Amino acid sequence: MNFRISATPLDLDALKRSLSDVHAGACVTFEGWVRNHNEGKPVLTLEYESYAVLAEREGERILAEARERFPVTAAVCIHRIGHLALGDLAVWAGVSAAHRGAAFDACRYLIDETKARVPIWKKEYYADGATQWINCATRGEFAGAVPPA
Amino acid sequence: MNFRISATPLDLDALKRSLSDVHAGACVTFEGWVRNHNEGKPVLTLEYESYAVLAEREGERILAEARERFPVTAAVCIHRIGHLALGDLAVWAGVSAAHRGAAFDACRYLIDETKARVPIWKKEYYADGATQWINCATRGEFAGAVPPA
Amino acid sequence: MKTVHVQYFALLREQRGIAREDIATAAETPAELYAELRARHGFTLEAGQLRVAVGGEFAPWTLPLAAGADVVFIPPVAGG
Amino acid sequence: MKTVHVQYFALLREQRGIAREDIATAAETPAELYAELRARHGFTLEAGQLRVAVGGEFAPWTLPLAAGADVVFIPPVAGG
Repeated sequence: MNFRISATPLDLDALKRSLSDVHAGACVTFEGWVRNHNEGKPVLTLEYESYAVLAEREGERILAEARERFPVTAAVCIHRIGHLALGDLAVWAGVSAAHRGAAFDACRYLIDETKARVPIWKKEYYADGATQWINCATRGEFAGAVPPA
Repeated sequence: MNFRISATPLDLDALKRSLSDVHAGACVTFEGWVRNHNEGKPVLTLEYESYAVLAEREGERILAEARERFPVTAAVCIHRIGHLALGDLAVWAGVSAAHRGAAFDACRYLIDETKARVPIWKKEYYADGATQWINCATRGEFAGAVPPA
Repeated sequence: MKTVHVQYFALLREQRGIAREDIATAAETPAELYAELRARHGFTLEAGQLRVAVGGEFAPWTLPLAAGADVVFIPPVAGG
Repeated sequence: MKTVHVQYFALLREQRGIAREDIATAAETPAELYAELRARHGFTLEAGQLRVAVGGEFAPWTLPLAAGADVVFIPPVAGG
């Protein structure tokens, strides 16, 4: 499986090696890091939760779409779940390709679609003691959400 | 110096750490790898050469431009010189930023401008014994080349 | 009446207080089921903010609900 | 006549057979200097394919050449 939900820290060297290919001249990686603020509020720590079985299915579809749209050699995406601290790696997406344009475009596609479509939820813990499930306070965050009939 | 010409293999962990920042939520890296073909010809090995003093000056200008154009936290680019084998890392560019859009755009800018403007030359050694300095057989490869008056 | 298996995640899990439960219901679709559960548990999320999965796959809100179905209501996602 | 210091890289270095030399020349600009060196050494690259650097910085082809200047002709680059 090239899209995975992981409850443990990622082995970046192994992930990078999985993209290696003598046909590939370009490798683009994206890392999402836990940062110390979100929309102006100081963040102390994060919690990610996932509906893993569907997340991995939807993630594999996203990878397949990326491979269809862009001439890539390999594509991998892994998302952490659990409690994460500032600076921790939350998500890693990597693409190798013969040429850099496809590698950049496919990597961007992976992370954009993962954020929009994959059932992963993020709870932020703030310095003032408050918490928030991100995107749950507002409507319409869902690409492709269909209101009930 | 955040743009360097290196005659020795790169320490990717150290480079990545140099991008770390609690304000950064996104990190995009580009790696250029020696691949086994170029325009249909099988490549065995490569040689990179640089006019290092000007390369590093022009590279620092590119980094400054990227920081001006995109809201990034840190940006670094290192290019290898010397003989490289298939799969070797030829160039590494990394950008961290609060948000992923700026990180992708700035990283792409770094590598595009580095390829177009920095005095680095590549000689390919082919399976049939031939060699070629890339881009020297054709005119007009230079962004900004001004013909002599 | 039939029994369906519901799993809750994230905000829905916290508002319900448990991660899964079996529900005896007359609901014929996920839309009817969510309306019923929302009324019972006071979920703050409107159905329009959710997607629904049945049997581990995204499903239309109007899918006929079979007895024994595994149903998951999916709050707005926020990976990355 | 003045003396300038020329460094060669890549294809120019190979065609010249050495990496640097001091040139006694009457050339008043890099453009004139490259024309002179190209005629002498048979460089295949036309000036229009090159850029020129003087004193470690890109320079116009029409810059007046001072005695002792460090001049580098820059073949088409190919990093990455």
